[in-house]
Amino acid sequence: MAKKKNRAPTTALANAGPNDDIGEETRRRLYEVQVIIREAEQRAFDLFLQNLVKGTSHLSLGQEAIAAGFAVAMRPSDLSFCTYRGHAHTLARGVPIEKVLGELMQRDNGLMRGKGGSMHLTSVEHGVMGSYAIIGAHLPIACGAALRAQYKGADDVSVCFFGDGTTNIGAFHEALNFAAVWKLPVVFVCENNLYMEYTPIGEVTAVAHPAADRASAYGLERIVIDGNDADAVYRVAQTAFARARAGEGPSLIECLTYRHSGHSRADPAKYRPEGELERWKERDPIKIYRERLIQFGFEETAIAAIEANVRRMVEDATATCKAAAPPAVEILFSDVYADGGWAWRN
Amino acid sequence: MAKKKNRAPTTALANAGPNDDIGEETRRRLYEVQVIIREAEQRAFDLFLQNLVKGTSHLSLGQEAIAAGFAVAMRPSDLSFCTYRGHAHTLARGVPIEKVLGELMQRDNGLMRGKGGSMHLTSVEHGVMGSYAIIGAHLPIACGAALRAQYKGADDVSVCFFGDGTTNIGAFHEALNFAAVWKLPVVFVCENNLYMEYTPIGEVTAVAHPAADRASAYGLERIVIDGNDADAVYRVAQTAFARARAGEGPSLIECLTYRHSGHSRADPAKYRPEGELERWKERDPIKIYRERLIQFGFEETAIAAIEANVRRMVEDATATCKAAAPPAVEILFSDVYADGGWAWRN
Amino acid sequence: MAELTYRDAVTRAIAQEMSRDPDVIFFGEDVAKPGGVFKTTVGLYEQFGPRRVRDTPISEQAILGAAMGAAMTGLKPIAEIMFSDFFAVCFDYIANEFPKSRYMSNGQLKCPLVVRTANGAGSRFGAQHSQSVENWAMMIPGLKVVAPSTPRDVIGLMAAAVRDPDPVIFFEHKSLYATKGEVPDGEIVDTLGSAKIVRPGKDATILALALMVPRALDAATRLKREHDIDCEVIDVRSLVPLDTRAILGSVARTHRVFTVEENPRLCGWGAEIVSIIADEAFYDLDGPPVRITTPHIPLPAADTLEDLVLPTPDRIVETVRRSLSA
Amino acid sequence: MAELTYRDAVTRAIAQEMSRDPDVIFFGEDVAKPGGVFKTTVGLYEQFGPRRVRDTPISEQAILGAAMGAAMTGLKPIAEIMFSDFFAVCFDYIANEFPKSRYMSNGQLKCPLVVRTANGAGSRFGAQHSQSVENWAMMIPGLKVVAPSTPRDVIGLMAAAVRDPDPVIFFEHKSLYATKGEVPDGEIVDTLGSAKIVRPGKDATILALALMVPRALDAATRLKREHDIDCEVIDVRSLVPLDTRAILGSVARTHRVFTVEENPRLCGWGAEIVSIIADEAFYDLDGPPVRITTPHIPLPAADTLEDLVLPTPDRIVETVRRSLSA
Ligand SMILES: Cc1ncc(C[n+]2csc(CCOP(=O)(O)OP(=O)(O)O)c2C)c(N)n1
Ligand SMILES: Cc1ncc(C[n+]2csc(CCOP(=O)(O)OP(=O)(O)O)c2C)c(N)n1
Ligand SMILES: [Mg+2]
Ligand SMILES: [Mg+2]
Repeated sequence: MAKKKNRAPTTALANAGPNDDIGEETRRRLYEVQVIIREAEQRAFDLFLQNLVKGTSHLSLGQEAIAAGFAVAMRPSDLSFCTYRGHAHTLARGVPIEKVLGELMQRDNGLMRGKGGSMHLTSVEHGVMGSYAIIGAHLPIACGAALRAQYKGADDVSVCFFGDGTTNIGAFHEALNFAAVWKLPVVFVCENNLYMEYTPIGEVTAVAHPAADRASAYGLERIVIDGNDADAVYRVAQTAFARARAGEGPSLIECLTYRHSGHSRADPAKYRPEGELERWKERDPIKIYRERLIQFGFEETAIAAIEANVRRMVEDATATCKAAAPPAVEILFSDVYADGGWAWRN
Repeated sequence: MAKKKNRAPTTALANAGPNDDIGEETRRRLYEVQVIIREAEQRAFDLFLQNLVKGTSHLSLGQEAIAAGFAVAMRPSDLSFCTYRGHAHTLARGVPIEKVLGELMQRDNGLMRGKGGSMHLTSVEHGVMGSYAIIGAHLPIACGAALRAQYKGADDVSVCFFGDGTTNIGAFHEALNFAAVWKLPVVFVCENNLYMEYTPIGEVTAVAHPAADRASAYGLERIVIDGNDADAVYRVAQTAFARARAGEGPSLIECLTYRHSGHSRADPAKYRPEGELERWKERDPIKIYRERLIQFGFEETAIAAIEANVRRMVEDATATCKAAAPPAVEILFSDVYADGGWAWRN
Repeated sequence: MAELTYRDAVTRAIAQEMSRDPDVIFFGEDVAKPGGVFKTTVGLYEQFGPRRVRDTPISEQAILGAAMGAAMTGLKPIAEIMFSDFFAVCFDYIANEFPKSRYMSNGQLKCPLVVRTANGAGSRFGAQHSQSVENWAMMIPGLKVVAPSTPRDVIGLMAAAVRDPDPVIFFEHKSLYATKGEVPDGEIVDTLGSAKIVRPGKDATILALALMVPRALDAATRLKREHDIDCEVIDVRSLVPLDTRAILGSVARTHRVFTVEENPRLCGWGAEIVSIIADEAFYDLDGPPVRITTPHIPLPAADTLEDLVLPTPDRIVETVRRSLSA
Repeated sequence: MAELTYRDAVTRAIAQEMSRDPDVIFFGEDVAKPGGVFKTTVGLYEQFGPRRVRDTPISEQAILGAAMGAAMTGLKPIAEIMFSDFFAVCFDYIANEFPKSRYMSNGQLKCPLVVRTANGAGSRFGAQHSQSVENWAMMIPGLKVVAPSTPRDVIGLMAAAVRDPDPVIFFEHKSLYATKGEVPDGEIVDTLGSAKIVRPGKDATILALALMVPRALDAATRLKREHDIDCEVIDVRSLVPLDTRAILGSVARTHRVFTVEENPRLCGWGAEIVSIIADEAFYDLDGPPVRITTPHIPLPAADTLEDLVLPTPDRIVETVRRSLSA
């Protein structure tokens, strides 16, 4: 099974003008998805301050380009496997904002009617096969979905998102080797935002690039990209998906990024060195992409229309969620087993 | 914590004549230890055929040079962490043959009086800190012993032996990263005998060298050696121990070898390709080392004396074990807790 | 009708289900070409080919995680964990993933898979390869848990497990692999959640599972012959769903109950069942419900010691006799 | 005497033991510089320095394995597993390594360590971050298992755990971190294995643990006031060693017993204790022993749903009242 290749770091293609490989409609969508994530997450944060978001929640503010780039490159039949920091990836697949906010607010209109909570967003109809809150657990699960695709001769790809800190847990290693040995159509996406919870990833990792520097341990190409550039993400996704669909096996992609907020709602992120956040905010993916659109000839008014539309969607969703009831009490005991119930005895 | 080094495969030094870096007395000992392992293990196999070895047992026939090379390079204060295939490493540290055979025969004179069995050989007074039967479990444990050495300012090294198949389990990955990040004085020794139980390692591993091709994932040097040459093993051990004692952190060493017998007593090893065993038997570590001794000017009679002495030791040990009683019944309930007993209630 | 070993029944059971349903796949360590370290899957690789029967790396988390991902998306995987003790290296899937995904997703996700494993003592393998860990699965809400004691039940319950839409943990007993039993020809399909009265009796109920079933039967025979105590023996078979109806019904008739379990004492299935009986059938009981278990210690390797710890027919006879005459 | 939160008691307990014994070290994820995600270890890094208080990678197996290796060779490590649910990713150490090494080595190896973890529900975190898993530890022979309910007990039991020569699993309750209690000045050292009668009573015994203790006390007050039922409430505190003497003694006085536990129903500590009572105190009982538990389902995230599943004072009152008047 072992194989060797000449490896070189992948770099994003230089932008090649309005008629480049990405094209106008896709760019519009990439921007829109990023704005949806940004606005919905910022709203989630506001709702938390109003004590309307219960439990915990983990925002992707600053990391939007990754969820957007992959989702836009995916086909509807492709599958997403997310983490507790999965609002972004869920929204990016087209799940209605109100369903996501409803779940964060633990209302009956939520994606899982409040039974799963913010860490477990799932929308099978949109290909979001769950968000997993135990670090590393979903990497092997994504392998299994990919095994099914391979077995059935289906050409869908399983895309698995996780953080830099996740590369140090055992399941990461097992999944990568397993996927490589069986050449599974799975794409592992490491969002390196420089921190696990509150600890800088460099303090607990033996290599500089927690994912990319491990790729060769599984016979995979070393790939590091700018995770704040949605075009770069979109392109690397396309390449990886094509590989997967062609039966060439898994990819491991490290996307460099930064989260603008704390790890979770409880975290003021005081552990950051002075100036770090500010520096990264200059590389805000949405700012970058807005400039890109202008550069590619989009009208300011067209861009503003996208933004206004998203804001309206978020307003509407918020209103709907605020008006929504708490979960129906009956669902407490439903869906433990496939018969719809929870009976463990007769 | 990340660091980069220029890496080149380590190769054994060419033999440099009788006054080379290893020297006569060490060579004598390296040979003797290999012969002890060989003779004791072959005896274990004979006793199994006579139905006197109970439970399972996993022999290292053909892999003796690794246990011998490391043990001879170790100081008495250094610690060994072995697997179920740990008779060799236990004997190599000087544990009496009768204690090992006694445990395999589940007699009262065994190392653990039959409570642990062949897979759990432990002799703390010889620095054998246990043999572990859950794949991968002891790699993190060896890290902990090394952490204690580092914390206490002691200069002992923890040496952890495991197989090629073990490199695919999560604990391997966690331990390697952990040891590298904290620069622990631990040496990880992968005995690549080409098979996990009955499955060729290449069929289930994404890289050609299951340990060495992963070293860079932990910022470590890539090391592959001929595991059937006790001199090469001894030299690589010395280098790794010096590094560890100097505070330079862990090493990961892949030793190429082959087991002459099946995986365990139940295994006739029919899965081997024709001729493979025969080819490896030509590279029998004991045969190689005997020739080496001759080449270095040892007298045939001196070599024969070592061999005869070992055979006598094995005979004596066998007689002692056959005469030994089964474990005393009282020990059944002893040493669950530190107070010597097992009381979980008052 | 044919006589079959419990070991061969495992093979036949898997083959029966793989022949029936092309979505059933099977993987684990050394299960395909080598046919399994307990030789329970010999010939499946040859019969169903490398696509459906696969050898994996030593990666229990990957094995169970992959089984879950495949189950979630349309296959019916059977995954082998070589020894049940190794559940400890992949316990996240058993405790946190399989059993919770349907509930957390409000019914969107499914997880129809079977994890089969070799459970139990008697092989002189020592503390890390001999455990009975049925309770590790029983204690987790959302799983189903079975443990057959006969070749026939191996086939019937495996078929039921594979066809079940929920995750099923299937405990085979190492020390039963070589035992034989009559098995009808043709397809066998049982149902999960039904206990079996394997010996009717009126003086006391003995509840047993897996290897403890033949021992309980042995004890019952001797209790009758030597002490004229007529015990009903129930093979619990399925811990989840639990056939409390059969169990409580029997206790209502016999008024005394004994559980015989191999796992160490604390928080075993015996504790659960005794607690149910003590609560719901308190007034049916003529004397204390008694658990006969392995003592709460790690298992010793030595044959002479191991033979002392598991419940034996002797110990069952003695316990029942003394308790009934107290 | 000072009033202290349960959270601050954790910090003080660790500091007390680290000050006393230079061989005590402490590590886990985000525990050092960040002071822990529950802020239970704030200041320890500053006080004891980077050699003794360390942040680890997200590698629970490495954390527990390293704790074991260090313990085996002379240190007294305290390891944190952030949420007890994560025991599932490092369960091999808890189930197969810590508790068996001394026995398997016939007493040669020691394992004096403490694993502390945040257990229990109430934070609306959902099914994978809210579990009560005391029984996962209690069921394993060779461990010791404690779960304090007050700040004072946090310190006393932590000191006892650190000084104990065996592996101790120390369950802190997330929903108790913010609660306060009086704590004496100076060193506090308790003993493992002793339950505490926190409210004497004569009509029934209520056994509770951790968060369920204040709820049981609440219920007892109401049962007395509203129904003139006088309950004895026992804080079990230590599941292993288990103070069966205190428990059986109480049942011998009250003749009725109720367990109140947070973990899902099957094979919990309640089942174990009820089985012991049903067997050994059968003739003391005037009515069925009853378990009050979380139902056997995964935990929902939504506040309104989560509040319905854990045993509440209401549910305890209702259950006891109805059972006693049956
Ligand atoms: C097995 C396990 N260990 C620890 C945690 C607690 N935890 C939740 S998120 C997190 C940090 C993850 O870091 P990273 O993978 O970089 O993802 P990020 O949160 O930065 O997106 C930790 C330690 C967990 N959920 N599961
Ligand atoms: C966690 C776990 N999984 C599986 C096993 C069963 N098992 C015992 S030895 C072995 C093969 C190990 O192969 P390798 O690491 O190459 O060591 P070798 O036996 O060749 O020395 C396996 C799979 C185990 N003991 N523990
Ligand atoms: Mg991160
Ligand atoms: Mg091997």
